[in-house]
Amino acid sequence: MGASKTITYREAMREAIKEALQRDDRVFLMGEDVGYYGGTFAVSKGLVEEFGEERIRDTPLSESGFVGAGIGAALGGMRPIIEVMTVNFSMLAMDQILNTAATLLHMSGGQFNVPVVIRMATGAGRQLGAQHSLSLENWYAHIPGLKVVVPATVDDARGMLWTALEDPDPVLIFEHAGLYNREGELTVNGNPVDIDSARVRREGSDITIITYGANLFCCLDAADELTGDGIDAEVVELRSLRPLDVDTYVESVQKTGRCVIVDDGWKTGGISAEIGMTLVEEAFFSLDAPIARVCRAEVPMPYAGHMEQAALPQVEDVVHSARRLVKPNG
Amino acid sequence: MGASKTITYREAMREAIKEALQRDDRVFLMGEDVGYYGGTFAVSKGLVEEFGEERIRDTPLSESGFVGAGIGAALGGMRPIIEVMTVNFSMLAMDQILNTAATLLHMSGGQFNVPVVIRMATGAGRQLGAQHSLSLENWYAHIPGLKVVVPATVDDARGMLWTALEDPDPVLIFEHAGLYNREGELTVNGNPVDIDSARVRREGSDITIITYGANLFCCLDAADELTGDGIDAEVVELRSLRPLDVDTYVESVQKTGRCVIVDDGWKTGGISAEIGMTLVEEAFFSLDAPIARVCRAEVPMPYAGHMEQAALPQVEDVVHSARRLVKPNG
Amino acid sequence: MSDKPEVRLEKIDRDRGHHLLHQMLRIRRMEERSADLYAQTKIRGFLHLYIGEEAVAVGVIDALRDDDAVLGTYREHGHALMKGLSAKSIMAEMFGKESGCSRGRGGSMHLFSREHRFFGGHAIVGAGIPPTVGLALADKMQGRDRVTAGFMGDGSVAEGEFHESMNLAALWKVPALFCCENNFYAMGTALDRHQSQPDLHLKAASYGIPSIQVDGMDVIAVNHATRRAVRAIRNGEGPYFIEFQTYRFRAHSMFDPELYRDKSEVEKWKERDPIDNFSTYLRERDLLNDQEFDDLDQQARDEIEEAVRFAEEADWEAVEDLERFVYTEED
Amino acid sequence: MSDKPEVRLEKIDRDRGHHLLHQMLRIRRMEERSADLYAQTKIRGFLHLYIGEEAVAVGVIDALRDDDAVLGTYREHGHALMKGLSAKSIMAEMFGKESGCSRGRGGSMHLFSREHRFFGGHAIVGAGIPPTVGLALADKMQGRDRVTAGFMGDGSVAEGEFHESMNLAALWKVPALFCCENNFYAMGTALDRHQSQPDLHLKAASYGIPSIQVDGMDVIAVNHATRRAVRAIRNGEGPYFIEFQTYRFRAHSMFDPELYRDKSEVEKWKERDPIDNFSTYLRERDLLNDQEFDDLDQQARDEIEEAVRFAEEADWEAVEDLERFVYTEED
Ligand SMILES: Cc1ncc(C[n+]2csc(CCOP(=O)(O)OP(=O)(O)O)c2C)c(N)n1
Ligand SMILES: Cc1ncc(C[n+]2csc(CCOP(=O)(O)OP(=O)(O)O)c2C)c(N)n1
Ligand SMILES: [Mg+2]
Ligand SMILES: [Mg+2]
Repeated sequence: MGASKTITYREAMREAIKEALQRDDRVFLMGEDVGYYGGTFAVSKGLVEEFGEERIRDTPLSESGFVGAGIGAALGGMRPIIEVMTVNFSMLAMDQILNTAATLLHMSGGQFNVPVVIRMATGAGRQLGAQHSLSLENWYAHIPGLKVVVPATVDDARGMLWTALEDPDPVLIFEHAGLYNREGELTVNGNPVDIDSARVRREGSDITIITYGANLFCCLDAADELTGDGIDAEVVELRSLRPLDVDTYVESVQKTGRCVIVDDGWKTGGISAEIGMTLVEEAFFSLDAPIARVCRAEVPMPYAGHMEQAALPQVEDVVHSARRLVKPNG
Repeated sequence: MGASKTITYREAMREAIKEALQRDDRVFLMGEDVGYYGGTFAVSKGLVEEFGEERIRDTPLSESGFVGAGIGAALGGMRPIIEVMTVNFSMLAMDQILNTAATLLHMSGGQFNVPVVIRMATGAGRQLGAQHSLSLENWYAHIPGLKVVVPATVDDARGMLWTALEDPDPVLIFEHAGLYNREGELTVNGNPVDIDSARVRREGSDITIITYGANLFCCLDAADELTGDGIDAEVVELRSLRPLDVDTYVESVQKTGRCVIVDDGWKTGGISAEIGMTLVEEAFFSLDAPIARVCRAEVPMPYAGHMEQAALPQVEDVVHSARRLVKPNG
Repeated sequence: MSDKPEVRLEKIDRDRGHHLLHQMLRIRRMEERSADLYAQTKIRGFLHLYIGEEAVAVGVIDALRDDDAVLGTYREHGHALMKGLSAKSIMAEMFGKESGCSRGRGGSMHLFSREHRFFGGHAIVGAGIPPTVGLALADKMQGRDRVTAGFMGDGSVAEGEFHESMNLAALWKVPALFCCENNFYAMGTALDRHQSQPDLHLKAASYGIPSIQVDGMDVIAVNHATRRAVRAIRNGEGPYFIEFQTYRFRAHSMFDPELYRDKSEVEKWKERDPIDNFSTYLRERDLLNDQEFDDLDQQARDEIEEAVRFAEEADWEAVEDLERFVYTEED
Repeated sequence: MSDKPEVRLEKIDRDRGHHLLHQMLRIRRMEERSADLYAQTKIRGFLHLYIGEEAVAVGVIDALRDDDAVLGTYREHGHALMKGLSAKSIMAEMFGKESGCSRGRGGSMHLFSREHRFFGGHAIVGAGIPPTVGLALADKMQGRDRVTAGFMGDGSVAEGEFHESMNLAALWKVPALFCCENNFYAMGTALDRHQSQPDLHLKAASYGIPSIQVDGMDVIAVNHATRRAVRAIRNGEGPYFIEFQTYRFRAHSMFDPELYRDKSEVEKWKERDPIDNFSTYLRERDLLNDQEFDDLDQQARDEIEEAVRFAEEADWEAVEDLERFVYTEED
């Protein structure tokens, strides 16, 4: 590990984009208000002044149109970074992502790969109501042909874009909107990082907590709190939702025998079900207890703050879940 | 049980629509080519001649537009049956279904319910390639605010539409395209049927096979074949994917101790994961073996027939899976 | 910014003048107060203010009947107030309280009222347009002479749903009034950078929909044009489209640092403030004096203050109710 | 069905006339043979024939350079053949064989060839249009003078993506040629029942894109109009839109019972068969005689028969390869 500097997630992402633009002529950023507005989350602030309108390309409100145009540009030899402001609006571009970006290589018998990177903000917690609070990265993780990454740390925010741009196939990057202001230690002169492995972010022996994105920090807090109960929790951060690094979390659960999965999306049919199911398939005989899920309540997200917080996974929910599994009669 | 008659799934659906139009002035059918073409799958053949252009309303190719218009018409007191030709094209209407139909009641604090019925064909098996072979009913089953039904029998094809139209909230009906030509025994003068319970379609004691839609018939065949191995399989048909009738299949698995889930969609993040996970949550201590999934291979669907068949769940796959669970060393 | 539209002024008497002015003042004061309350973190989430655009909602909705329907965007406080929702119910909603018009579930972007046929509050740009067509279709199919008015921003014209909806509306000749609030920006993107044809009314015209461009800073012009449109629609002539040229004086939302436009541009538009201009117009005709203006304004301020008090004192919904209203409750 | 477009005939000599006629015959014979093979269940899935519309693909693609790109719909056999894909590779694809142009993974609706810059084969109506814009954008950004030609049906004009794409193309002035094959039906829905404005070229014009309507049954008219458009595009003038009025003589797909149109309408259009008409045109100018026609036709038939034999004898891909080509294989 070299030197490091304190930086926000937003700044790390901006540095990543900036470096990509400097490194490779074929890279450009496109999306709604990435230019003169500076990006809805201020990620691209200042970039249009530095790189010009062609490479920091403001688009009209046309999600399907500009995502499809980005796919075409990738086919034509460019390396677009397409910013779909938030996952909520990406529903409008779903057809292009699913039926074009993810299938072209296969349908063409291996001839046309689509090297696009699609970034979007995801998640709830800012009282934006039902239409602006979705977490649907699990849907994208369902699609063969895509890779889906969920950077939680500043090193990953900076490093994953790099790797994603070098990937010949479509990579989707989900940035939890609650992370942009969060500070972390960035490795100076960092390198690209892998985009297909999970990380054990805290070692422990009694139970495994599996999570990703902004919930990593909630789970680390929960693990700290659990030490008060004498429970030593291991925290696995997925980093990538497709592919899922099943080996890493299976290994952890084989060690601990217990597992809580924490995820920002709705429970029924969410990514946590997939993780649980792979554990049943691969670690069934190591399980000492049922697997628990801590997810979003099954409601469109309400606006009122207390209701929203009640609908989202909280540190206490994780702690309670873990306790119940480790000490069912405690 | 009263008298019955032999009828195709297509005809049963047509009768259901016809009866709905006769029963209730507010009902109308809208979608691409439902009128003069007679419906892509000939479901609505003859209806425009009988009911006229207003009530059998051909739409332009505008999935988001006409699904949204159907939502508006429902808010305005009508009872539209919206036909989105196939689930593949419904991606273009995803935003209206997810962000409007499913959320309006909640966002309005209970004021505006949306009584629409949205029908679409789903599934693969007809060599239509990657863009026309999706099975994404699991995505819709992930959305709070929707109900998602998957009729497999002619009685359900006929009866579920009725119940769906009486429901105050959005109901999605997925019709596996491979079923339209299939014949079955329709109960004459049948009533509406419930749209939220699963059915045990074959009783058995050794293993539970859980499935839905066209795969019901594949699983019944597999169960027959398994008797040759002395394995007595129970087959549970879900009928509804949201809500999932967890109690019914949990009870079955508590009895058999073993389970194979068969589903037409991609495995990773599919509905089978959810079913498996609920079993872990509710029947963990009854499980004598890991749960197995038999799903679509994780590829965009190839055109060539032999490749497509290899990608889809087959009777043999179900049989092998079941055998391995019941007789792991056999 | 536009050719001066044809504005045939109807005879405005004192009462009517005061009424329209008062409506604009109510909206203005509500929006100003909301900005404060946002700074105090009483209102959270996104807040999109309508200051500068009041003449549009007031002029349009004044031309509608009570039983006509209205759909708005996330910038819809003014429309809701004008459609008859009380300031109390709106303010309580923005506070997230149970007595809010959407029970605190919607917030600023999702105001609703069944009683007033106010169908939201849509925050996916363009997504309110297809339901507008559908509501109008329902009236047509059921033989009612109601009109459905759907508001949309200039930005939404770039969305595919706008176009799908125009085509459907024209094909089916539904009684819909499309009200495009062209404030020359979609967030930070100027009109001519997001539309290859910035004369937006021409877009609807290309579907064969009667379509005009109107000065959205002039409440009388707005009202007059809308009355004409509504008459045609109720006459069974099918949909109608009006592009209202207007301007937002404030940032897009409370997060917007407004890097993309010059202060001088904003100042120029402020010279056309719809409230100032209409006041002047009334004064010049001796239909308004200072005292009257102050009274109307004070009334508006009082109403809003009372609404704020109401919202402040209102109850939070019980957390136990979280999972209600996902499906209709049977009674 | 349309005003006779301005058709300035270029000088056609014998070679050129024969060349264009031959291309149309190759497509016609391939399509006819495909219909048989479908009946024999050698070709499966959906099959959408181009019979009647040959003049469009031939006239347009003849006006392009080899390094220009083409995108088609699911009715793209003719375009693929004309862009240089061999009949063998197309036929093998429709049989689902490994030596097919998409390795048997695509089928009739998804023909592809990197070598020929033929980018599919798109079966979601309208979904090929945004990538058309993007391919053209890439050329523009990289300073290349290539053109990207995207084909689409009349039905796609109702899809939102069409409109989003026109706006993007016009704003960014990309070197794209939009070729709308208006065959007056989207499946069974007649043009005037799915478009409130059936003069489709006016739709693109409303974005400020140069846009014309051309007789798509006249290969010379098509070719001439395209050459003019391509010249403008290569000149840096931005996108161009051509509506080709044409007609499909066969059903929409092999499943279609054609309940929605009269036989007499089909017969009337058949009088304008692009092959017959062009043959007559050449004969009248002494540029073609019976023997020559028969030779060209026989050549076409032979080529197709050879392609069928090739497809028949070709190998199936190994089932073990099923999971290949989901992600790029590193080499
Ligand atoms: C589909 C979609 N894309 C993006 C956004 C984010 N967004 C919210 S408002 C807005 C600009 C809309 O501009 P306009 O339609 O002109 O309305 P205005 O805000 O000017 O009233 C954008 C991009 C959104 N809400 N929905
Ligand atoms: C988005 C989408 N909706 C529906 C379909 C089903 N469909 C296939 S072709 C077609 C009609 C298209 O008509 P047009 O664009 O005029 O092309 P043509 O078939 O006449 O060449 C329809 C509705 C589809 N493939 N994609
Ligand atoms: Mg605007
Ligand atoms: Mg057509």
